[in-house]
Amino acid sequence: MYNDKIVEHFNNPRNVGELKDADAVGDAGSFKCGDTMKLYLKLKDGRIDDIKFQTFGCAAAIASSSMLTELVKGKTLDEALQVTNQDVADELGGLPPLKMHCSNLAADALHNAIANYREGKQAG
Amino acid sequence: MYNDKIVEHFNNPRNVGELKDADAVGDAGSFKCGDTMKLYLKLKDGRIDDIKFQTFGCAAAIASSSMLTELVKGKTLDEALQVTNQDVADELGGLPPLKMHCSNLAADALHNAIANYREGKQAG
Amino acid sequence: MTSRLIYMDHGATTPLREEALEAMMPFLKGQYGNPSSLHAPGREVRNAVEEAREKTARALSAQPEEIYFTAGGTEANNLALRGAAKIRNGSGHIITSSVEHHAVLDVCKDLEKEGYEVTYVPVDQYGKVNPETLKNAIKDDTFLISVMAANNEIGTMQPVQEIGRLARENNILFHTDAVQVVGQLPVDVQEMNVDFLSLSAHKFNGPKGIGALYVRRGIKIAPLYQGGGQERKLRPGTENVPGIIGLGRALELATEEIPGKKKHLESLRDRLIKGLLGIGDVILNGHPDERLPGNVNVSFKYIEGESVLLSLDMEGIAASSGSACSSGSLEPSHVLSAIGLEHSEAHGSVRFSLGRGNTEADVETVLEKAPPIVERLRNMSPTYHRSQ
Amino acid sequence: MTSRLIYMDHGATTPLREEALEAMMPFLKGQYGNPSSLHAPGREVRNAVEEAREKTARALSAQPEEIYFTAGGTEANNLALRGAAKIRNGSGHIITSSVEHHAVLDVCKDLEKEGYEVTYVPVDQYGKVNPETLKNAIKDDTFLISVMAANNEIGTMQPVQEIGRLARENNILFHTDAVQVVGQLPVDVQEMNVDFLSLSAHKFNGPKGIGALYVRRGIKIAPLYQGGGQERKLRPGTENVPGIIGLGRALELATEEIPGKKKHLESLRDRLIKGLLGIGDVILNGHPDERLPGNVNVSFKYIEGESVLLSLDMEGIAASSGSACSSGSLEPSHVLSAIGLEHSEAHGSVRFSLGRGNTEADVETVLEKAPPIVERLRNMSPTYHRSQ
Ligand SMILES: Cc1ncc(COP(=O)(O)O)c(C=O)c1O
Ligand SMILES: Cc1ncc(COP(=O)(O)O)c(C=O)c1O
Repeated sequence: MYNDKIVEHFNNPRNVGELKDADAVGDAGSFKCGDTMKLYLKLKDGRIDDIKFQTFGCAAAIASSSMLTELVKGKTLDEALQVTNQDVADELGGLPPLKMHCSNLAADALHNAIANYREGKQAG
Repeated sequence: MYNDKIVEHFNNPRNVGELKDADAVGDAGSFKCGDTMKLYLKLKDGRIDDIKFQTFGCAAAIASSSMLTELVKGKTLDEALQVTNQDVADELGGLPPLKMHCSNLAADALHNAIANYREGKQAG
Repeated sequence: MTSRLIYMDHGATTPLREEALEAMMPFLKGQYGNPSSLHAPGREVRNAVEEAREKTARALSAQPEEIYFTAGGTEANNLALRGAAKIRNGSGHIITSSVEHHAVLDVCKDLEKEGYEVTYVPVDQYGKVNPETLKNAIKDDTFLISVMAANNEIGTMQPVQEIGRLARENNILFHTDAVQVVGQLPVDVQEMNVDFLSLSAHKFNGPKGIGALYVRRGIKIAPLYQGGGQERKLRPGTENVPGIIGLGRALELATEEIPGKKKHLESLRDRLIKGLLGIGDVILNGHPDERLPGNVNVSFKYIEGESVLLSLDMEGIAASSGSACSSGSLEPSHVLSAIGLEHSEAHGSVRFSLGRGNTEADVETVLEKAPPIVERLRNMSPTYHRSQ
Repeated sequence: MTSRLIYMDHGATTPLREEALEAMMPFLKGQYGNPSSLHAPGREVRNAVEEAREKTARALSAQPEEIYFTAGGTEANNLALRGAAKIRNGSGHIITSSVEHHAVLDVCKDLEKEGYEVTYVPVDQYGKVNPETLKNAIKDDTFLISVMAANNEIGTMQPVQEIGRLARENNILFHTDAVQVVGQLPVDVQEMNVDFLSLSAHKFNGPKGIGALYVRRGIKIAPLYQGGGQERKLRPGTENVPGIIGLGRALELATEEIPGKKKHLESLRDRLIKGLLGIGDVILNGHPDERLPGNVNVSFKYIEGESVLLSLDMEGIAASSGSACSSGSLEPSHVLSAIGLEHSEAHGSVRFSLGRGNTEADVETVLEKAPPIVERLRNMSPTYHRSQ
């Protein structure tokens, strides 16, 4: 059902955890399917210098979270905002159709974090 | 489906054929299931001295015809009239439920032959 | 069954072929997972099921997602007819033929009780539907035509392609019961213009208890029943995995073998027909040429089919009959009535259905054993004597 | 499936046992006749089918003529419910529970659309129906009650006997979906006061694709579909002979083995429950005692079931989950919702269903592998951290 890349990201997710001194924090949750994700960004020179996530969700959600963090690390916020759910899924080599919604979480959390940051909200 | 006795009577039916000089002839037919039977009686001293049948029908019909001729041979007409369809079936060791109607043919043909005889009809 | 058995009842069912059983065995042993399960034992079974679906689709020139596995031909027919009817909510008109299998005919009768209107178009003396007659039966609210690809009793092939074209031109769904044809003759759902097609594995040396319905992509029908959502909700229930695997393998092989098998069976069939007609007072039922490669159906005049069957059986020959007495009903087969046989002729019908494994020697044995049986029974028959 | 597989998904399906396969083999090979055929190859198969029917009846304290073979539990449930409803012609009231399998629940929903009225009685926190509640739901036109014998997800047993008595007192038909119970615990249709009972062979080490419906003698229901008249017209279609034979043999053996198996599984179950609860922040779903001998269902708080499953799978442990993500739907299982679990708890549910072949060593392995998996996933979870 899941390809090797997804399984690998599920087993060894990149950038798991919290950033105590995050510059931006974003949340996303699918009330219906129950998955939730929290994303922490540390910025430097306008770029994402460090990023961490926490996810409650299925393997697809966890792997998508992991992949997103890899995709946006080092990008500017504007560049990061270009990354779509589809990009995440594509980079993972495709998700099962029924699991596509699980990949939405990651980009949603990123957008939320950036919006929070731009609205001047601080982490915490 | 059929027991050995029925199969034996089907394979070696007793008293098959015609009696050219019959004293009584009877017919029976199930219009619906299509079986037909013809029964020939030769009487002597008020008893059935010889009996023959012809049957178009399934194995149950043929075996029932054969068994009936055995059951009534040597009997007076009144005695013969006592023989029922159930008797024929019982003597054959039982017929499959769906085949019970096939045994009716035999006793019906006998009744018809005796009635014809008593009404003074001659064979032919 | 002893080795001397001559099995000529392939229209009723066929032996499971070894290659199909071999394909099934792993799924009767170690690979027992539920294909709906997430874990490895489930996933590997899911892959095998989907492979079987692909094989099935390929044999019909269909797409895998157009194949729904059922418990057999009966369920496939019911699913197509009832499924297409149910979404119409109790009204509309259906056209079928008077020689369909009970798994279509009796469904139509039941649908009539539920409020649908059904026209049963007659057939000619060979059992063939005339497309013109069918065309004239079309009404404004006709939503479904169901005509079998070939008849199970008398083997007559129907002009399915033409009927399909008619249906399409009139925007009517078209179902064909191809249970007797799949695996025997080439089947192409595109060429046939069908929207639904039923098949049953045990008719082409696959396992019993498994069949499939082809449903053209985009056509919506209601399921017969509800459950865990398997087969994209159209046919729920834990999959009969070994059955599905066996069906796929048997169909793959049968399809490959069609050209050779067809020729072989037709030659046996024609020899058998010729020999049986030679007995005298024997009628061939069904079409002289446009019939299933393995189907021989004759009426032995003046005698009754079941008694012929039983006598053949004692000689180790397995055949079947449309006689009322062999089916346990009082009426002879509706098919034999529909082609206009008299009651007594219908009662004398015997079907020899040839299949994989039958040989010329089998046919010769039948032709040797049948005449004395017929003679013996005729000598017992009141009608035979009367007519001499 | 490698040899190291620890299969704890017997609630989904079970391996076919060797003795059942052995019994089936002749019918997958030489004995291929159609049981409806008159000839010897057909008759010998008919005898075997009827013997299997007798075995099935005996296991339920029923009569052979009360057993109808179907393609599985799903079809059996549908046949009972739809069959009882159909003869009522679209009106009347049905009572069922909120924790039924989809093969009952979704049938009821569909019957609602067809005009029947349905009451779904709630369950308590353990998943149990209260007979009093059910009694209060009875109306003048209630004609059918359907309550499962035990739940497939959380294992909770229902007070079937009491419900049966209630139904009988009120002249209401009573169906029980006993798919999870037959072969696991003693079943006696007389004691249970049931009119219909569904079973499925692949849940008790029989073959997939075959099940049966018990219908109390004298009770009339309509068939789901029409065809050649098999199973006394209630379930037409050429019989799945190997399946039927395998069902009969597997059920005969399972029934004999119940006492020993029950004790064994209960002890494994209780050990597994205790060990899992020891991980901390783990909830037992279902009833503490009145549950299926092999059923363990827990929710691991703060994490999601599918990710647990997949991690277990990589360790060679096969289990299942009521999580939405594992079923491909968006909603978690209706059963977990019905017993009042919060969304997040329902999402964290995992079912280990023990069966024949599971050992103490299996349980110990699970108890060794599960805690680090749970810990790893919790360490990734935003909710876990928040709640510390
Ligand atoms: C033409 C036709 N349709 C349908 C069926 C029913 O198939 P099954 O018995 O496999 O359900 C058969 C065979 O019995 C058949 O010959
Ligand atoms: C309680 C219950 N009822 C019905 C079914 C359906 O049985 P089957 O999948 O064999 O049709 C199942 C199993 O899936 C079940 O657990």
